[in-house]
Amino acid sequence: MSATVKKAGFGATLWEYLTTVDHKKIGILYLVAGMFFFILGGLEAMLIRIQLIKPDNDFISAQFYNEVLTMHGTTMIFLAAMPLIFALMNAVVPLQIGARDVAFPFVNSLGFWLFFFGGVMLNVSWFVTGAPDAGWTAYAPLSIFSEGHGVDFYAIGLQISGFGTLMGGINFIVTIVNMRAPGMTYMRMPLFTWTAFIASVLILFAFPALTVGLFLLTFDRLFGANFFDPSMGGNVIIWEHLFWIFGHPEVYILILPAFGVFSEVVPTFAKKRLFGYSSMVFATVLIAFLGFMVWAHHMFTVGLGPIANSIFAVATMAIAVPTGIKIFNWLFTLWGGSIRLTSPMVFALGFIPTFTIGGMTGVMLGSAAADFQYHDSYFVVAHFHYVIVGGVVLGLFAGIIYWWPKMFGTMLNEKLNHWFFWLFFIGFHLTFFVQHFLGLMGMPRRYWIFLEDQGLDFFNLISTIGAFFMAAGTILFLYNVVVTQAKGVKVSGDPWDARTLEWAIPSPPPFYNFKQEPLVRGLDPLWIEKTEGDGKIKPAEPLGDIHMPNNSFVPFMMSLGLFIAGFGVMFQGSYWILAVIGFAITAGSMLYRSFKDDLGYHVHKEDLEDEKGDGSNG
Amino acid sequence: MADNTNSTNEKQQFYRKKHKEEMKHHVLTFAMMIAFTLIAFGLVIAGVSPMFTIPVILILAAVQVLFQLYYFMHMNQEGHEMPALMIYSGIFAAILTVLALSTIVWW
Amino acid sequence: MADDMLKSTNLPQNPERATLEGRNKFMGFWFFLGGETVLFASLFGTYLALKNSTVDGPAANEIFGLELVFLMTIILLTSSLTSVYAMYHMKNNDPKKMQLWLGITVALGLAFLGLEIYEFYHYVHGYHFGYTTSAFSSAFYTLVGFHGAHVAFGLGWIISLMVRNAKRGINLYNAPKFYIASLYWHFIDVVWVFIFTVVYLMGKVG
Amino acid sequence: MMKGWMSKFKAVFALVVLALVLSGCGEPFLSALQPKGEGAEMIYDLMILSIVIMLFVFVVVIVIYTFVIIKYRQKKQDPDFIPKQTEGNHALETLWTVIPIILLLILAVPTVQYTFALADTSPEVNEEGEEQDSLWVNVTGAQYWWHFEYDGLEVSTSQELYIPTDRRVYLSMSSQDVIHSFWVPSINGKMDVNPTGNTNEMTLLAQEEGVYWGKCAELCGPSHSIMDFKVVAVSPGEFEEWVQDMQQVTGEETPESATAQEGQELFADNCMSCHAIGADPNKIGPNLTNFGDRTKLAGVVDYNKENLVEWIQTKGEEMKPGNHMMDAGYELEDEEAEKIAEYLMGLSPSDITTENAEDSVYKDSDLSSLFPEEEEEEGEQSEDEEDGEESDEEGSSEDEENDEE
Ligand code: HEA
Ligand code: HEA
Ligand code: HEC
Ligand code: CUA
Ligand SMILES: [Cu+2]
Repeated sequence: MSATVKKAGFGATLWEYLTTVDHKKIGILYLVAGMFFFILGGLEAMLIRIQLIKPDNDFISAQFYNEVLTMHGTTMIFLAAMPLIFALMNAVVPLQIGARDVAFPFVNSLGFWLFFFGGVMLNVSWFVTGAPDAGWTAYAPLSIFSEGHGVDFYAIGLQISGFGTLMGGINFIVTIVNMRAPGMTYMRMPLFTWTAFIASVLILFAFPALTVGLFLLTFDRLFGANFFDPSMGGNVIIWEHLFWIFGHPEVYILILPAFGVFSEVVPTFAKKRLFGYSSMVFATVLIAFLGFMVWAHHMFTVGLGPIANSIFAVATMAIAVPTGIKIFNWLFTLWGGSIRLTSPMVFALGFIPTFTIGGMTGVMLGSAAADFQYHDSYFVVAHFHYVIVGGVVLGLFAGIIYWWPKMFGTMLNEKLNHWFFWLFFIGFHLTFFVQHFLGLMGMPRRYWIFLEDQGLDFFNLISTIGAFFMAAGTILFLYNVVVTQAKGVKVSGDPWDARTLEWAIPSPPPFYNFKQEPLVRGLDPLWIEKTEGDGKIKPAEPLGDIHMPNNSFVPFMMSLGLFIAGFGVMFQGSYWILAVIGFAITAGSMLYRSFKDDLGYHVHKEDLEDEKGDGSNG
Repeated sequence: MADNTNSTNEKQQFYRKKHKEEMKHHVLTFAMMIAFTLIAFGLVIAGVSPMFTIPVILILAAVQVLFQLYYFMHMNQEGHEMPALMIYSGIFAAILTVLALSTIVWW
Repeated sequence: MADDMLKSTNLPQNPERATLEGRNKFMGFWFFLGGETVLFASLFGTYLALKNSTVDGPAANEIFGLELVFLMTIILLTSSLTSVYAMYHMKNNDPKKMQLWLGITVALGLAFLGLEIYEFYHYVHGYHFGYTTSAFSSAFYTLVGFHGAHVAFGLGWIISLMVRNAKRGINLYNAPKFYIASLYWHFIDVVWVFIFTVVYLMGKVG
Repeated sequence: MMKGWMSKFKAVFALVVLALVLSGCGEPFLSALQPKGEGAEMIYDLMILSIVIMLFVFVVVIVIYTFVIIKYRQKKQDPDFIPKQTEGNHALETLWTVIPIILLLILAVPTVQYTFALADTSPEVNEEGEEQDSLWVNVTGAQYWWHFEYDGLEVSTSQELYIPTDRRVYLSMSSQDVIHSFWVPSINGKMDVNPTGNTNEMTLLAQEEGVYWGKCAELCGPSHSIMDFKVVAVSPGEFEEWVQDMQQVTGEETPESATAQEGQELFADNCMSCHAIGADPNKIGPNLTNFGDRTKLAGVVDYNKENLVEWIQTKGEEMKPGNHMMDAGYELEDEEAEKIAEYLMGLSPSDITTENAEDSVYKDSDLSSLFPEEEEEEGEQSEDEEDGEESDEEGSSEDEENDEE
């Protein structure tokens, strides 16, 4: 293994990425795959909006609309937002806590490939009997009765990528618990690390419910089980519970890391320590905790009865309190600061009012009685795009732009980024603000067409126009990325004048991250060293050999095996052979892995001394 | 490794003794678990009123599980703070799930 | 460091947690078990919601026989103890005895699995209680079957560990692996305690 | 009921904020912002209250936000200025924990009250304090149409639900295939119809006559977006008349014109396996008893003969993708279809139609003729056990009994 894979040929680079276990490279893989799926989901959104540009439109058929709608939601949540969050977590968390890698580099790679193959599987459905069409929530029994294999792809594809996510989650919990550098106590962890930690815990406890739900769905559809078949005593409400026991924590899995990003960006560009650090941590934990007790607010109209509805309504509203704490803490971080309007900061500032609106409509939805009107109307669509696009997506872009130099060593063009922001932001509000009214004016969601003379035409038109602005903005961003990488102008290790540990090492960091374990002397360690020391992090250990894990192709093979097996299970009959082959590949890879000791290798002290000019902690 | 030269034998001896002690606890735990199982099965076979039996066997099960966790799985030893936290969080989520599925769905 | 990992002399008191890799495995596995708790809770919840949905098929108290379940319970509980013995010998750096006790554990596990398969066979053929008979039957087989699959996986895992390490002693590299396999085995037992209580005993009571 | 301080709140803010913004929104027969029924009005109050709270919060956030962004921008003359690194402030942090809690309590209390109020299906009480007979309708959702069966009245209809104004109508709702959701925004919030045995209950009380548009609000397949229905609210006297007229229909009546008679025969041969005329319980397809009075064909298509013939000949394939009339096996000549259409369009057993909902004639009645003595007890019984939330085993079996009648 060479420390410098520079200037390698295409084949070698490809192989490197297929086998890599380096968290930074896996971060890049997640980023690329996540962006790809984001664009795909965005294209699907454009189809939705074009179809709804005018009443009674026949741009796409009813069945196809349902497929597009389902895939838009599923793709955006599972294949775009989640992996982009994992991209940032991978790229940043080990660096922020002064670790050489994550706890399980091998599993990290496995997690990525499982997610990736799961995502590919879902999208293969377009070409085989049609995509899933029962909504991203796949409510039974519609999902049971759905013809073709669409919903099978949904169940098996999400199952595979869900395993990947679960592994990723456990990996980050262990990394953060066990691998913090000396001096990095829990209450000195940067907030992004904290939110990554809590989001991972949510993943650990929320995903199993989805796993079970998807298994039941698969068994019902493919093996004749009767969980959701009313005529055989099945009960469709079980699915709703399982889905939302997972689904509600899921939305906090998405938003918490975005909160984390803002908690890094705001202090950096206000040049001020995060206001109320410990209450921020506390609020994060509290949101996670409450997040487990509110899922039935998605089910107010199911008929659970007024007692259950009231309990869940009150619990739901309670979440506004810790979230409010966060909003005000950000505002007061800005208060008295010295604000630089860089592009990540602009995204953060765009986020605050937008998310506040989204959160407030959330609380309105939480009011159970009133939800009888809001539920399954465009009001809900507006709510969740305000929190997801206005919260998660803005957070992801803020994070991607902010850490871009750390990941790639280059700096995106600030001017283009500002243009991107304004196009996206204005487009966003055009698209979704009017949807609140559409919902209250009687437009249910998941509507292929809306009728003439119902007063819905104008706002739908506005909404579609807004979506084009968002698309234009996104295209600008992609252009920015291409141009920036083509130019490839390198930047320093700390281009933003930031505060946390990851900025103490070069951009991009050497593959072993830290030459010597850093010594952390407080919150915002780099800032402390800048203001109280010589601006360099002190090492916590003498220079020594560094133990590194080996690359491995096994994760790719294991995931590929499950991917192949999925088809066998789905099509059955003579396709069972695929299941046999697939599971054999997976099991064989696992055995290979456990029968071959993998002790990693060492980077020797002497070689490290030769490495020049990395300005790392020494 | 600094303690290579130390009186390793003595240390090993000490460990062994400690392990043996632990093992005694384990056997005792095991006996209790068997006893609990017998009681649970006994109650059901004897046909005692369900109003009484069901809560009792559930409690017996819970206690057995705590035995497993604390003794067999060593949650009583130091270094298990995080595992305990996570297991209890898991149990919390688990209880909510079971509670919901057994009350607010209809037959 | 890493080269020491394969040496099997001079082990510390808790060899499974002596290295960073070991500690990571140890933590990670416990967290995984936290997640598994929710997984099984979802299955139990589903079972409880559907346990009276027998449609035309047999109901719980018509088919369950307690003798077999009792036997299975005792076997699995005992296997928990034998795996503790294995860990005891691991900590005492006595690989032979460890392998022996692991072997016994595996044998008990196999016996359990065999009885479970026999039980299912019996239900299907004796009572026409198949997987697709009713919502109740689907829930029953899925819950108990998931547990059975865990047992089978655990057996495969322990056996491959035994084979892989048959010719070498205990060291800092494999001790964590043995240790977490035994944690897994205990967890399977924990789940079974609830299965025999909630499914079989409560099913019998009504 | 819980007016009082709530209505004071309303008095202060409603005119200012909402009359301006909201009630201009949408069409009166569809918009939740122009409530025409008891439930919708209660919910509208709750909306106003929550919007007022939210606007307050938003203003606070925006004021601070604008202030800090303007005030604390980096100064050009002093880019190296290092602000004071404040750690936090307990007083402030307590403040923004406590104030939201108070605001949420203000919202939570009426939320819980209204949640219970809306779930309440106990009988209405008249001026003398006597319990009135309740008019129960069994609502069934199906892909992609709605069926309404007036409990104990031997009247069935589909797609268009006639109700009396100023009187609560009690709905007992379920589905025969997938989950749908019954929503008439201007009268009340929505409620799912589930296929799993249980029935949900809600009430409709229209305060004004009119034809209100109803929507299916739960994704249920390709034609989910056109699973529309209407609620036709007529005055109680007119409603009574309508019911009596509907009760007369047996389906055997011979139409006047000869073509229509032929149509009737063709209909009997090809369509009766799924469609019923009269109170026949067949529920594979919509009940067509008063098809001649429909405002829309299949809920959404313009009502005219041309469309009806096309519907019959294409089995609605284009007009309502995925609908279950496509399972029908018949083959008809265009002429035959036209004959059937003529027959169907002549099915108008009552003088009470949607037009009566739009004129301003008000006929009062206490509907007592609809509740013969022996029926009364039945009705009351099923109401008594419906105030709780979960229908337990007992409740359900009784519901099923009701269904069968
Ligand atoms: C990132 C994702 C995300 C986030 C963060 C949230 C946050 C919240 N959501 Fe949202 N929600 C979704 C994603 C998200 N949601 C999605 C995807 C759906 C639809 C799923 C589907 O059906 O397809 C949904 C649906 C949904 C529903 C169901 C609606 C329905 O289908 O009928 C409800 C109901 O209660 C709800 C409530 C809330 C609440 C109370 C919050 C709270 O967390 C918000 C808290 C924040 C604030 C309140 C703002 C800041 C606070 C202050 C400034 C303090 C003072 C404030 C007050 C006193 C009010 N959401
Ligand atoms: C992370 C989550 C996420 C994100 C980011 C988005 C983003 C968007 N969403 Fe959506 N959405 C959901 C999650 C998300 N959504 C979910 C969960 C549902 C519910 C599904 C269901 O009901 O089951 C939903 C449903 C939903 C609906 C309701 C459909 C219905 O109920 O009938 C609508 C309608 O307007 C919509 C629109 C949009 C739009 C315009 C965007 C825009 O923000 C998108 C912006 C991005 C782009 C426009 C990409 C632009 C890039 C290009 C176009 C590149 C051009 C190509 C090349 C250069 C090759 N979404
Ligand atoms: C397989 C059963 C079936 C048969 C046979 C059938 N229909 Fe239908 N019909 C339906 C269903 C189901 C619908 C509801 C479609 C929808 O709205 O989704 C329907 C709807 C209709 C409607 C619109 C009803 C409304 O309330 O607006 C008319 C009119 C109609 N059918 C006429 C006919 C005629 C005429 C025939 C025979 C020539 C016929 N149907 C045969 C099942 C059937
Ligand atoms: Cu029925 Cu949507
Ligand atoms: Cu939610």
